[in-house]
This record gives sequence, C-alpha cells and structure tokens, in this order.
Amino acid sequence: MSMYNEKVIQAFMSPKNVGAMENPDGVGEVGNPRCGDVMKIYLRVRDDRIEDIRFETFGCAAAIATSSTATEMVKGRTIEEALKLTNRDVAEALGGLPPEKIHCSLLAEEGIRAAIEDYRRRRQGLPPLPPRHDAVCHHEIPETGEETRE
Amino acid sequence: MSMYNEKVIQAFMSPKNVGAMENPDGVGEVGNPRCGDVMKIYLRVRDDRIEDIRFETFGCAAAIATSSTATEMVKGRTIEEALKLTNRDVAEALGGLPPEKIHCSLLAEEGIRAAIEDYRRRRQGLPPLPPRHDAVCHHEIPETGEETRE
Amino acid sequence: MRRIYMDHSATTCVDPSVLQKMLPFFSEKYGNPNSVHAWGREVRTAIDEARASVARLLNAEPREILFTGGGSEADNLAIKGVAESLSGKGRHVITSAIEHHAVLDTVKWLGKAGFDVTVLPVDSEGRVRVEDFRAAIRPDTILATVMYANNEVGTVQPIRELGEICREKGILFHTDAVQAAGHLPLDVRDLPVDLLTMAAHKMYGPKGVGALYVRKGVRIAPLVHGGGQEFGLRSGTENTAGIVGFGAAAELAARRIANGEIDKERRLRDRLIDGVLSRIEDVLLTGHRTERLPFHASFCIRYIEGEAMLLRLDFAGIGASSGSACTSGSLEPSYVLLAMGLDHATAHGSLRLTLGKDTTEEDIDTILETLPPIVGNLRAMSPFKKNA
Amino acid sequence: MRRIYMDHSATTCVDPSVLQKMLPFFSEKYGNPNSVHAWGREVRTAIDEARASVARLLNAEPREILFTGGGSEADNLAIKGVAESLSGKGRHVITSAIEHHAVLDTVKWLGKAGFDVTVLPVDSEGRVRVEDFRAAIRPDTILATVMYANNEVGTVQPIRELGEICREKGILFHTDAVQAAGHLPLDVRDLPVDLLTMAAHKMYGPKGVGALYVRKGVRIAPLVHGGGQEFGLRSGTENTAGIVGFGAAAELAARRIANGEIDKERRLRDRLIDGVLSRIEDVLLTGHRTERLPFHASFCIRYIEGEAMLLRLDFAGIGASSGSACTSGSLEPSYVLLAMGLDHATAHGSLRLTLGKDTTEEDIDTILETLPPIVGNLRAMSPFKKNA
Ligand SMILES: Cc1ncc(COP(=O)(O)O)c(C=O)c1O
Ligand SMILES: Cc1ncc(COP(=O)(O)O)c(C=O)c1O
Repeated sequence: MSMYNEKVIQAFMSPKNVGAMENPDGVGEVGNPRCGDVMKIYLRVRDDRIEDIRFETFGCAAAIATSSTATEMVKGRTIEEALKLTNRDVAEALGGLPPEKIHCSLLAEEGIRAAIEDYRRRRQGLPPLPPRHDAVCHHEIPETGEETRE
Repeated sequence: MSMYNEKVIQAFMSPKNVGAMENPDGVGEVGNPRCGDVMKIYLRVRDDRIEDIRFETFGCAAAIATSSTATEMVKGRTIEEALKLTNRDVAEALGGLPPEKIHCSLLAEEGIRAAIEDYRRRRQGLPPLPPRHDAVCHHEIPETGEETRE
Repeated sequence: MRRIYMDHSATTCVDPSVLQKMLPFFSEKYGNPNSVHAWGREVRTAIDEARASVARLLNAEPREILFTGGGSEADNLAIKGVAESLSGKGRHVITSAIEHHAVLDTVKWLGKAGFDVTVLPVDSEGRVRVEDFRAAIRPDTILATVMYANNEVGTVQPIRELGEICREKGILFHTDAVQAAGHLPLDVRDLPVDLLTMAAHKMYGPKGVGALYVRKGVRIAPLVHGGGQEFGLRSGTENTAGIVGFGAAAELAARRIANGEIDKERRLRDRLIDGVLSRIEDVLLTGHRTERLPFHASFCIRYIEGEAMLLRLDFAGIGASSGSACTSGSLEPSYVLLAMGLDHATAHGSLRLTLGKDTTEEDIDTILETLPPIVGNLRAMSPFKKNA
Repeated sequence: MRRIYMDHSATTCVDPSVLQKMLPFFSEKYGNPNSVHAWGREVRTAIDEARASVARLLNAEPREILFTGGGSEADNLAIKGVAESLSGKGRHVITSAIEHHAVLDTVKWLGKAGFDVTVLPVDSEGRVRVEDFRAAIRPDTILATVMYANNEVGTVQPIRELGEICREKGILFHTDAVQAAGHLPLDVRDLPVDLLTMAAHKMYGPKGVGALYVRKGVRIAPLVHGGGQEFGLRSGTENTAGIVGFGAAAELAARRIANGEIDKERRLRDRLIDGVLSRIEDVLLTGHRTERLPFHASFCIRYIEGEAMLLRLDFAGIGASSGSACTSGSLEPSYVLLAMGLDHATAHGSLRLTLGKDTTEEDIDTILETLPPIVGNLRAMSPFKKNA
C-alpha cells in the first residue's frame, strides 16, 4: 500500500456527513461488496439545492475519506453543480490518492450521481433506483509488481 | 578449503629434509606441474638402509607437509621397510588431512617408491628412471558442492 | 501510548541476544568464508556452528541445511529444484489452494513450463482433506507441497498424514514451515517430510536469510548457479551475519520451545480469541479453533472492511494485518479465505492479530478495549448493519 | 603484529558508518515493509531511500534498481530472466571465458536448457576482442553478458564498445559489475548496458544483498516467485537492514569516487605492482597493466604454488588470495589464467593482492618486505628453480 497523505487520513479518521438519513429525497447505492466497496448516498434537496447529504460506506480508508470529502464538496450546491463533480476533483481536494485507490474516488462520484438520478425519478413518480451491487469492480490495474504481499 | 590441523601447519612451516642432494644414490620425481604438484625425492643408501633423504616439492601446503613427514618416516629405515610406507601412514602421522588433500599423501608414497626404484636400477647398471611429469592427476573427487569459490 | 505490535506473522524483531551475536560479523569478522586465510577461516567456523544450530532445531544433520536469501527463495529452490531434478521421472505436482504465493506462484510457473499441477481445495477451516490428497496422486506425480501452517488463518495441516502417503507412494514431500518453524516443535527424523522451508525473520532472526532442509539422499537442482556454496545448491558469498543470526535465533527458539513458552502464548491467544468473539457481534474466527499456530488469531469482522480497521488500530497504537484486498492494491479479498468458502464481503473484513514472545496479558486487554469501539464506529458508517 | 587484509576482491568489511545506519533495522525498526501499519511504513521509506542511493551511484532511476540476495543471484536473475522473457525471439547467448562462475555456470545451464552459447576467448591480458564479439552475434542472439572487470586479474573490459555493438544489433547487454561498482565511476545514462550486477559486500556494505540494474523498458522474468516484492521481480520479505546498508555503502562509494580516492588507491596499487616486479625474479603481472581495477594487483610467481604462498603470508599476518587450484579443492588452476594463455604450472603460482580504502603505504611496504623471503623460501624447496 502506498501511504495516504495527511488530508486523506484526516478525512478518514473524522469523516463528515456519516450515517443514514430519515426520509431522504434521493438515495444512491453503488459499488460491489465483492470488491470491498459499497457507498450509499442520501440526499435532502430543497429548491434544487442539496440541503443535506449523508453517506454510508463499506470500504477502505480511501473509500471513507472520498465519501466524506465528496459529500462536503456538494453540500449546499445545486443539483447541476453537484453533477459536475468528478472523481478527479475529489482526489485533488484530498491532495491526491495512491494510484491503486483512485477507483474509490470514482465510487464517490457515481454514488452522488446515482442519488441525484433517484431523486429525479422520485420527482417524476418513478419507482426508486435499486441499489447497484453488481457493478464491475473498476479500478486502476496496478503496474506489474506494484502489488506486494508480506 | 578445509582447515589444516596444527601438525600439518607445523610440518609445512618448518619442513625437514628440504633441498637437493649432491650425488644421490637414487632420485624419484613424480606428480605433474599441470596439477600443481611435483615431488622430487633424493636418497642416500648405505647397507640397504636410507641414510639420508631429501625432497624438493612444488605444491600446496599439504604437499610440502607430507613430503617432510614421509621423508622423516623413512629416514634410517631399510629399503624394505620404506617400501611398506603407505599414504595412509603419512596422513595418519599428520593427524589427518582434508579430504581434497589426500592425493598429496599419495604423491609422497609414490615419490619414495620411485626413488627406491631408481636406486635399484642404478645398482643394476640400468639408466636412471626419468621424471614422471605426465602422471594423471589423481585425487579424491570432492563430494558435489564441497568445492566453493568466493 | 504503549504501542502494541500484533503482526508477528508478518515479521518479528531481531531479538537483542541474536543481534549481539551478529554484530562482530559486519566490521570485524568480515572475511569471505571461502577464503584460505585467517579472516576467512574464522567466519567459516561461525557458519558451520550456525548450520548446526538450525539443524538441531529440526533434529536434522548440519549437511541437510542449506541457507538461502529468504523463505521465498527456499520455497522456489525446493519446488523448482525437485522439478528440474526429477522431470525425467514425472511432471505432476500437487499443492493446496491456500499456500503462500512463494509456493503457489512457483507451482503455477511450473504449470506454464510443461508440468501438470493439481491445486487441492481446503475445508472451511483451511485444512487439506487427506482423502483428496491421496486421490490426487498419479503415477507421474513427483512432488507434493503443502504448508505446515497457514500465515493468514493459522491453520496447521495434517502434515504427518500427508507425508506418510507420500512415503508410501514414493513421491517427495515439501512443506513450507515458515510460520511454524521456531514456534512448534519440528523433528524431521520423526516427520515424513523431505524438504522443509524456514525463514529467520519469523522467529526473531534477521530478514534476508532463509533455510531449506533437504533430507539426505534427496537430489535437487540449484536455482542460483555460481561458486558452489551451500553444497553447490545456493551459490553466492554467504550472508555471514544473517546466517549467524539465524543460528542464534534457532537456539533461542529451541530454548523457548523447551521452556514451554508456547503454552503461555497459546493461553494469551485464547484470551484474545475468546475476548473478540464475546465482545463483538457478527465476528467469526477464521481457521481451525485448536489446530492453529499458538500465536495466531484471525477473524472476519462482518460489515466492515479490513484496511479501514487496520488504520484505525494503527492510530490507536496497535499493529495488525488483514488479508484484505485493499492492503495489496488488488480488489480481490484473500484467496485463502475464499478457498475456505467465505463470501467476498465477509472476507473483506478480515483481521489478523499475531502475538509475539513479548506480548503481555495487558496488551491483550488493551486490544480487547480498543477494538470494539473501532468496529462499532466503522459499522456505524456501513450501509450493511449498524449499532453492533 | 599488524595484520594486513589484502583480499578486498573477495569481500570488504562493512564500514562502521554503514553499520551505524543498519543498526536500527534489526530490533527497533523491524516492521515488514509490506505492512500497512506504522511499523511497516517507516521501513518502506528507508528502503525507498536506499534504492535512491544505489540508483544515484549509477545515475539510474530508483525504479531501475532491484535488490536481490547477492551478486550471484543478480547475475542469475539477469541471465535467466532475459532468457525466459526473450526465448520466443531467439535462443543464442554470448559470454566470455573469464566470467565469474555466477555468470558462466548460469550460461552453461542455459546451454543445457536448449540455448546456444558462445563463450568468447580473451587475449593474454584478459580482454575480449571487440571484433570477436561482433562476429559472434547471430540473428537469434538475444543477450550478451561480459563482466565489467575481472575478479582474478582485475582487467577492465571494453564495455562501452561491446555495449554499442549490442545497441546497434538490438540485443540486450548485461555486465557483471560486482568488482567495479563503487570503485569506478559508472553512469548507465551514458554507458550502453541494459542490465548491471552489483554486490554490497564488495563496496563496504553487508554480505547477502545484491542489486540488479534493469534499464527501464527491459522486461525480464523473475527467478524467485511469490509476494511480488521488488516490482514483481524478486519476491520475499525485503532484507531491510541489508538494503539500508547497501544504500549507505553506495553513498560512501559515491563520496569516495568524488573525492578522487581512486587515484590514491591506484598509486598504492602501482607501488605494490612495481615493488613486486622489481624485487622478485620470474614474476609476471596478470591482467592488463593499466586497464585494471584501481585496487587490484595480481601476479604469477613462477616455480611455486599459490596456496603455499597464501598460508605463509597468512602466518605473516597478510591476507591474500590465489586462483590456485588448491584453494578450491580442485586440481585445475584458474580457468581465467588458462583462458589468458598461461601454462598450468605458471597459473598454479597465482597471487592476488587487492587493496582497500584503509590500506596504507606502510602496508604496501610491509608486504614488499614480507613477500620476497617467503617466495625465496618456497622456491628453495621447489624442484624447478632455486635461489630466486
Ligand atoms: C565478478 C564477480 N561476479 C559475481 C560475484 C558473486 O557475488 P556474490 O558472491 O556476492 O554472490 C563475485 C564475487 O564473489 C564477483 O567477483
Ligand atoms: C507461509 C509463508 N511462506 C513463505 C513466506 C515467505 O518468506 P519470505 O518473505 O521471508 O521470503 C512467508 C512470509 O512472508 C510465509 O508466511
């Protein structure tokens, strides 16, 4: 494992916006427990603006840190603004992630998009978006040999 | 290299009976410079007894030590007694030799025999025995792997 | 904060008494043991003594011990060495699904080089089934390699039974005893194994030196060619200080085993296992309950992921490990846990706590205080279950 | 009696400053560098730094340096690693007759494994002829391996010319620089070599750790499979202290080279060579007079045998070596000297005196006082010639 920087550690040790939300306006669940990464995002939306956001994450330190940071980054933003958030933005806000952890930031981006999609469906009276636990585990393939085991 | 014991070292550092002899009664030269071992034995015989013996040796410490010891062991003995000397006797007198050096004690035995043969030939008026430098290098084959190099 | 190292399966510290014995061999007794002169001869003697010490730990003869550059190299040497030397006799090799990569990847490499490979499954406690093993043997089988004890789950294999089958069938048997050597009594005069791997750094010796026991009469080909050191089977100037350290570590281990310190370790281990199982819900012990390394406790903590736990523990001063995917940069959880039939999500929550000779009861109690709130906190974040 | 170690080609002492840097990595910073926790991370950092130091000595990138369990292993890895990775492209390998056994025996092993091998002769000074080298290259040649400098006779090879030919012909070029690294300036950005072997213990670092430089983009297969350490090319828990020691030794070497200490060494070497040649009759310098390692003097002393000389020198407090048969238990004299055209008897009289960083002018003078009477004494015993 490459080492995490201070910001990542900070976000992991004291994450913001943790926990379930009662009666959310939208919920997105992405990732795959097989891959060791599941992220669930809850939204409360007022006037097209994300008034509150929560996450629940099953995953490594980077997954938790990116969940916290991504939710912080979109809190108070409009839906349109939130949809512009990319995994790169999240990784940058965290001062960078080890290469093999980049996929975690992708998960945060996707989680927020899924929650927004769910919010929109609900508004249109469609049934809520089901959790997507069958996602293909997407990740940067580490360069040969970057992966070492004791 | 296995280590030499004290007796071998002693015989090597202060060998007895070293050097050529003027007008010897018999001379034997055995070994092969290719193999790094040549031993030349000079005899002076009186009344069928080895009155004096000398050696010249090109060779390793064990070759020099066995030359010294073997010559000491036959000095003052009768020809018959000297012919009974075996390489085992020489090695034993030295308190043992490393396995890969056993061939050196064989050389001492052969050198003395060659010198005696030469002495007998001369007594019979035959021409002296020529040096035998073409001997096949005989030696104990070390067990696989006993041989190591830096 | 007292920091508590609980990762002795990963590596151990060099015991100060071992280091003391090594020290002269860096800057004072630095000769090349293959040299004729006094500088070389004194070092050769020290290597001979270390070889005798390691041999004694196994009840082997010194001539049966080869020093290598580590446990992985010794595993590779054993497997490739037998394969090369016996390839004329047969080309089938048997191993288990939960071997260390040093064995598994070597056997797979043989698979690419024209050998047939059987990888045996294990039961839910990580043990190879003796019947499976027997059934896997073919007329062209030349070698079976099954580890003595597993590094991730601590399970000890039925090595005697497996070895006896090999004897009966006339095939060579190698066991990777990197986790077991120095921690369990091993006697190669009694145990039917032909080759056995050890690593000094798992038994309070230095890293970078391993050993392979090769039973007298068993012929293997070398992996590293050259000057012919180690009976022609591992060339290269000897790692003198490392070898001397291994010798000292072997002596220390023999003393510890003789003094019954294993029992002390086992009691602490059980205190830890019982404590974790009773204080945290939805936890399972991985590996066998009793047939396990005396210093080894391993779990799967459901609903949370291993690396997150490790980092929280690390910040609390506790060094632990996990077969978790994330520690290796791969997303697959431990192949060992999967082979034991665990589902992926559970396997991701693996936690290994391995005790050392200096672990105290207080350390165990500290861990038992520290771990539950960390688990609770991470579970509170988990979408799967809360308020554990 | 001051004892004088003159066998630095065989091995060197660990410099006290190097040992100092290694010490914390035995019993304090003992973590496994592959561990996630703090114990592991601090060690990972130290290994990264050591890798950077070794890389700097060669002007390489850290990513191009692999640590191994010694020089021999690095030679084996380079040669077998290229052979395995390029066997689809061709199966011809070129080497020279005077390589170290770690290269020669590995190439010969390839010869048995279905490769074609060309072993080039050398001239009387021990150099490969550039024309021979060029002529040996075939369309199916994949690798040439020629040592940077010879251990027995000190001759430095025309590596740049050979490497340029390899570049031109598109074949990989490996050089065993175990004797040269740390003693001669080496710059892989400038030098056309693709793989280069080093050993820490020949440059005041510890035994049991080597390194292979592998130029970026060159693909080789591993020799030791397992956990995937060293970029997947040398598995096994890292020899932390050894690697840190190698890093420190590389820094020391870089400083010594920058300070021009090579020139000092070369002057002392020449004083020794000139002294021996002028004080003893029927002696010849082996190897090249100027294109030789700065610390290396080697001779053949006619009419006497090497081991006997070594032991006499040893009792006089001087540690020397010889390619002599007897030192290895074989009766063949050095294959290096024979390849250079010397006859057997002369080759048996070889004597190597290799200087170190702490060798003084007084040491040289002591040797020049001590050696002639020993030679005289042994010659007096020799059947070939007396009164030298
Ligand atoms: C030229 C050369 N190559 C390779 C080696 C092998 O290195 P090691 O003995 O450290 O494995 C040596 C020294 O022994 C050497 O001098
Ligand atoms: C069971 C087992 N085999 C082999 C090894 C490899 O040993 P090393 O890393 O010392 O090469 C290890 C430890 O890493 C192990 O636990």
